[in-house]
Amino acid sequence: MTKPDLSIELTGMGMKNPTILAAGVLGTTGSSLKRVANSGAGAVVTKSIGIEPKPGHPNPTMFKLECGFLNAMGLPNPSYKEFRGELDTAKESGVPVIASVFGAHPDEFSKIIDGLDGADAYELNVSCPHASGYGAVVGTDPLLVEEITRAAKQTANAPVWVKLTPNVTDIVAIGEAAQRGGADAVVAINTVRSMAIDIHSGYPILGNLYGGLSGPAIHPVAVKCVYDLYQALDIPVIGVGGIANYQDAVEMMMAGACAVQIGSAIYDSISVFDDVTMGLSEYLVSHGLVLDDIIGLAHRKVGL
Amino acid sequence: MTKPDLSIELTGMGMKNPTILAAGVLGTTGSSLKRVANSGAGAVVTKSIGIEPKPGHPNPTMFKLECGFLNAMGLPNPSYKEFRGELDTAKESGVPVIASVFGAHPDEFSKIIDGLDGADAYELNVSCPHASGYGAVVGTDPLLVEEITRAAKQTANAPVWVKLTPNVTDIVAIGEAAQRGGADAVVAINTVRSMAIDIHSGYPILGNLYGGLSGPAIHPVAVKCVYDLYQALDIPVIGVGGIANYQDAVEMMMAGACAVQIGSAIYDSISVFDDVTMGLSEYLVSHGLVLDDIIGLAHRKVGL
Amino acid sequence: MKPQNAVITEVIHETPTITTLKTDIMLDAAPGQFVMVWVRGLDEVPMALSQPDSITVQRVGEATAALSDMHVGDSIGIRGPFGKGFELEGDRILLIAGGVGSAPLLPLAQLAHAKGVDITVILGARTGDELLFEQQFSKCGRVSVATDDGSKGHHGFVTELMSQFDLTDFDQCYVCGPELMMDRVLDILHSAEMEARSQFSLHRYFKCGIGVCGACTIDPSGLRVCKDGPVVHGNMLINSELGRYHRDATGKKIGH
Amino acid sequence: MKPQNAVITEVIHETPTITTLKTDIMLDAAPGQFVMVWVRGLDEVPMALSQPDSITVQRVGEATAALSDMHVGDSIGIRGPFGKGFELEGDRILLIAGGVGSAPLLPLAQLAHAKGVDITVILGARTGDELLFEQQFSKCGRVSVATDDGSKGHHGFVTELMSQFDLTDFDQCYVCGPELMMDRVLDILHSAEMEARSQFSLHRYFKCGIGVCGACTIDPSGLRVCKDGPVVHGNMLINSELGRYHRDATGKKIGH
Ligand SMILES: Cc1cc2nc3c(=O)[nH]c(=O)nc-3n(C[C@H](O)[C@H](O)[C@H](O)COP(=O)(O)OP(=O)(O)OC[C@H]3O[C@@H](n4cnc5c(N)ncnc54)[C@H](O)[C@@H]3O)c2cc1C
Ligand SMILES: Cc1cc2nc3c(=O)[nH]c(=O)nc-3n(C[C@H](O)[C@H](O)[C@H](O)COP(=O)(O)OP(=O)(O)OC[C@H]3O[C@@H](n4cnc5c(N)ncnc54)[C@H](O)[C@@H]3O)c2cc1C
Ligand SMILES: Cc1cc2nc3c(=O)[nH]c(=O)nc-3n(C[C@H](O)[C@H](O)[C@H](O)COP(=O)(O)O)c2cc1C
Ligand SMILES: Cc1cc2nc3c(=O)[nH]c(=O)nc-3n(C[C@H](O)[C@H](O)[C@H](O)COP(=O)(O)O)c2cc1C
Ligand code: FES
Ligand code: FES
Repeated sequence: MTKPDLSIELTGMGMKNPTILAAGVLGTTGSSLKRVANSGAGAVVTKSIGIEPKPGHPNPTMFKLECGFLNAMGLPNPSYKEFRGELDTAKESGVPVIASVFGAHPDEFSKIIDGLDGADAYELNVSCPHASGYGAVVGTDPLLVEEITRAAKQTANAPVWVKLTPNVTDIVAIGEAAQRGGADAVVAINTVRSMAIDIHSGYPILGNLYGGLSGPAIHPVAVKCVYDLYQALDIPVIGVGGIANYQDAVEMMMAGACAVQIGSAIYDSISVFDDVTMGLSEYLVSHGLVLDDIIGLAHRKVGL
Repeated sequence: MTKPDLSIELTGMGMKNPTILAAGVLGTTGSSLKRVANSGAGAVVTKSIGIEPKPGHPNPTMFKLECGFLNAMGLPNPSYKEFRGELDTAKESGVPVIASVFGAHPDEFSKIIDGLDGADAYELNVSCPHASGYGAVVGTDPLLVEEITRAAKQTANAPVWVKLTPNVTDIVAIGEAAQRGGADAVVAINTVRSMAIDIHSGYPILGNLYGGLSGPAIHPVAVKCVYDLYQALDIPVIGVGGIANYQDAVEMMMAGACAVQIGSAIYDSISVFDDVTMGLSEYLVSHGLVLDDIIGLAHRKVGL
Repeated sequence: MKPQNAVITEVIHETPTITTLKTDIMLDAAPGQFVMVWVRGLDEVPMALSQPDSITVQRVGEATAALSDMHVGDSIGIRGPFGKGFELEGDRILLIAGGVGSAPLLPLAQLAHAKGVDITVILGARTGDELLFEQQFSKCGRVSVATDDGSKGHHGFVTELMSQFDLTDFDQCYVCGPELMMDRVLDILHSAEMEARSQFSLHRYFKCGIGVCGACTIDPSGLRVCKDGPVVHGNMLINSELGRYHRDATGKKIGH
Repeated sequence: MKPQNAVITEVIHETPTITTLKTDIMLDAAPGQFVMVWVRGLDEVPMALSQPDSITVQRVGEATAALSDMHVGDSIGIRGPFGKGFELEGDRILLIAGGVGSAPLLPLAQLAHAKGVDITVILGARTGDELLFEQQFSKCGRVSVATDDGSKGHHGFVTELMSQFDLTDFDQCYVCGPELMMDRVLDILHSAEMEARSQFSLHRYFKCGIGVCGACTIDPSGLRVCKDGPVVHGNMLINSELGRYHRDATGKKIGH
């Protein structure tokens, strides 16, 4: 039983395996990103970085639900100027470091990318469901997404990924806009707009009142989005949403993802990247397959 | 400890308690609806009925996931002509029977409502996420929703509810369209567009390839939709999505629902209506509240 | 639950139209419980477990044809076990099986036999070749056979064989077969005041298989065959739709 | 988990700035574990459990002021217990507490006392009135007191009292207090080669409290104070950011 090769080339970037730390999870500091890289992630995405320091929304900012997690961090970040050093530290890990970037308009994205040069790729966060003026407010407008992507591509010396929100009538239209703007890949999905209320008092629990759902609850939603994007787009799709084990990763890849991001599942263990990679490896060996065989397999089955 | 009065008047319709059987769940036959009514539901909604007989999508049409259920029934129904008798049987239960109706355009809705006269209310299904030409395809277009609602109101001799899909960028815009069209209430939410793939073979599991997510996974999504609709609309909002116990019901009402529908939780037990009603009753007594105190409470807390 | 993957390890051609598929998964099920069998890319249909690792399929349409034509190494998806199976009650029991209705009754006979229960089986089929599990039932108790064409055993229906017994001698009577056969058996048991001491495994059109969609409910009780059944006591079926009509995939009533 | 509702059953004014809130919920927590305390409509902040049903709050800003002003019958939301608490090791232990740092150490002292462990406590505060849990600690072991202003016990810092002991006599040393105090204690323990036999309860800015968001990680290990801590062995802190900087809510480094 030879170990199958799980290394991939993603938008020109080499990775030892197709698991990636998702944006905003353990991505506040360089040393935290390094730790996750050392636990087996094939690449890591930083928390989303903006133009000015932001403390984020008031606590509570995140808690666990029965089937997932609700969060409204509010894009806390120390600004790209302060984050510069964290990025350099993260790069010491040896795995690709993707800088997640958010802004209100194309110029902001360009400025931040410029300030964070040296990242192995840039992920444009046009999809955070709970930050006014940013994220999904931007990411539901195809024209703006196209413009932002184009601006980012002009500035960036590295691939540009666009992270999409599922909170739209037609995610494919937004994915197509990103592709038209020159995106090297799309990432789907960010969290699903949600809310929880404390029944003892009537107060919404999150400091921001509402937020985004992540974890197992949204996995089937993410699979559908990835399936549709794979069908419609020519650029790679990176799958994210509720992946907690190799089975979830295989499913996401069969839907069309060429790599997967993992966020909330870190709650269970930081070793999730290693666990998924090993499980994937055993799955491929036992089925006599290579990674490329399973990427988009569901489309080929249905086409048969 | 006196038992609080849980009876409500909803769009002019008296109900002994605020729990309602959701559309498409145990709503195929009159005797099944009667059985649910006898188990404690304050009202029951029929399965969505159309103009022509439809067998629905091929099996598998529904299965349980870790955190909910995925279904793509495909609106199976024997046509309004055949269903007429089932409606009459259901009405023997003594609780209000709401006829759920789907169609491709305003005339179809009118024709079906006309054929199913005698229902205590009509629920327009403009929100099923997996039936081509029907449901959400219709329900994502505010103008069409307004037109359909208006046509339904002109035909119906009973209140008209409009059931909304969460698979839109802005559910409030659709809710407002329904209100403009004369809807007596909106119902939120229908299932969330989702998909699951069999990792042993690569086949999408549902016969229809994709479908709608229901159950606990979507509860926080539904709470957010209800919260937003309550804030924006003048007509009542009926909450549905992942309600499995009285806590879920209280949360939904605090978000703004004046009544709740329960679907998937019937999987655990048909006694869920009684359980929720009793739990709600005890909750109100122990907090010294009446039903009206909790409806929309989250908005008042935030406004404080 | 998502379907489990079940790989076929043995194919047994029981009769010209009936095939048993043994798989590599062993389910902890009560006799009479069923699984939803997914023929990928085609359909998913309910099937009784004829053994903890087996289903026994009669070729009637597309899905059952695909199953009947499967080979060792092919695989299917399995959800389940689901529903309420047979309850073994008493020391002396009668089993009445018609055609592929033997499938859910075989594990019941084997369980009862292991517990030392006295077992009588009335086994019917269209023709001698189509008798299912005659040998296996013989190992558990007395078997009386009836065939429509008289090619083996009694020439006629299983209902005619019932008159050979004092039905009230049996503690419990278990029935599975074509709807009209079950309806006639119910009539006879009713006359003998045995309806409450009988258990019928019913068939209706299943969609979800887990008691949610409502496709399989019967009149006038609203019982869900997939969840409250498929095994139902005879007294629950008196004056029901049994033998009169069922509903198709649209929910429309179809007369028998 | 969503916040549990905790109703305040008793309010104890421990010192002019520190208040204990006893609640109606009893948590099964190890000494040193913390909860996220939600002051509804305002903020949610981490607090050690000073007893299984209590938190002990020092008034420093808005949330702690609101907590300090609460009355019996008021309620708060509680998530937890979270994190890694103290591990009780050895027969002879030293506790070093500064200010409200006594809160997580009290249940440890009580647990150790119940197990017959020999306990020495060095208790420090700004001034005599602010000494927290002196009486309770006294019931568990010897207590040496230091105050910054000399109003009670030794005039000076707890670190100065450490020289009165042969630190290597202790099997384990447990520390909680202001960052700079803990940093100096770590230096002293390091010199005595006791860093691996010491446990520090750290403070960092918490958002999620459950190890996901990354707000509370420390350099250079990337340890999450909320999940891998708050209690961390001293050897993990040598050459760390402790005493040099921490990060604020934006993630920006703030020097000490
Ligand atoms: C609880 C239960 C247990 C069963 N156990 C067995 C068994 O052990 N062995 C066996 O051979 N058969 C069994 N059946 C019947 C079997 O499910 C049908 O023969 C099969 O579904 C036919 O599918 P098809 O595609 O081959 O036929 P089709 O041509 O699709 O249909 C032929 C007939 O089969 C029935 N049928 C089709 N689809 C379904 C469905 N989803 N649910 C229920 N009935 C359906 C209908 O009456 C239909 O008219 C059982 C049925 C039920 C409800
Ligand atoms: C694991 C842990 C256990 C703690 N146990 C106790 C305890 O038992 N008793 C006690 O009185 N205090 C304890 N604290 C400190 C307590 O959390 C802060 O004093 C409190 O958050 C201040 O909030 P505020 O709104 O009153 O002050 P603010 O004016 O908001 O802030 C004052 C300072 O408090 C700190 N702070 C504010 N918010 C947070 C936060 N979300 N997370 C961490 N620190 C914050 C910051 O350093 C800030 O500069 C503990 C902290 C941690 C991390
Ligand atoms: C605590 C937390 C913070 C997040 N912050 C960001 C962020 O800054 N930028 C972003 O693009 N996505 C952010 N996300 C979304 C995740 O990257 C991911 O898209 C989502 O959580 C779904 O994946 P999961 O189910 O594996 O967590 C955050 C998610 C969580 C749980
Ligand atoms: C099996 C099934 C069938 C459904 N059929 C319909 C339908 O015919 N019409 C409709 O408006 N909604 C239909 N729904 C959606 C439900 O009415 C409800 O909106 C949704 O399931 C969320 O509620 P729940 O989480 O309580 O199930 C169906 C849901 C399920 C699970
Ligand atoms: S098949 Fe769905 S309820 Fe029985
Ligand atoms: S506070 Fe979020 S990881 Fe520690």
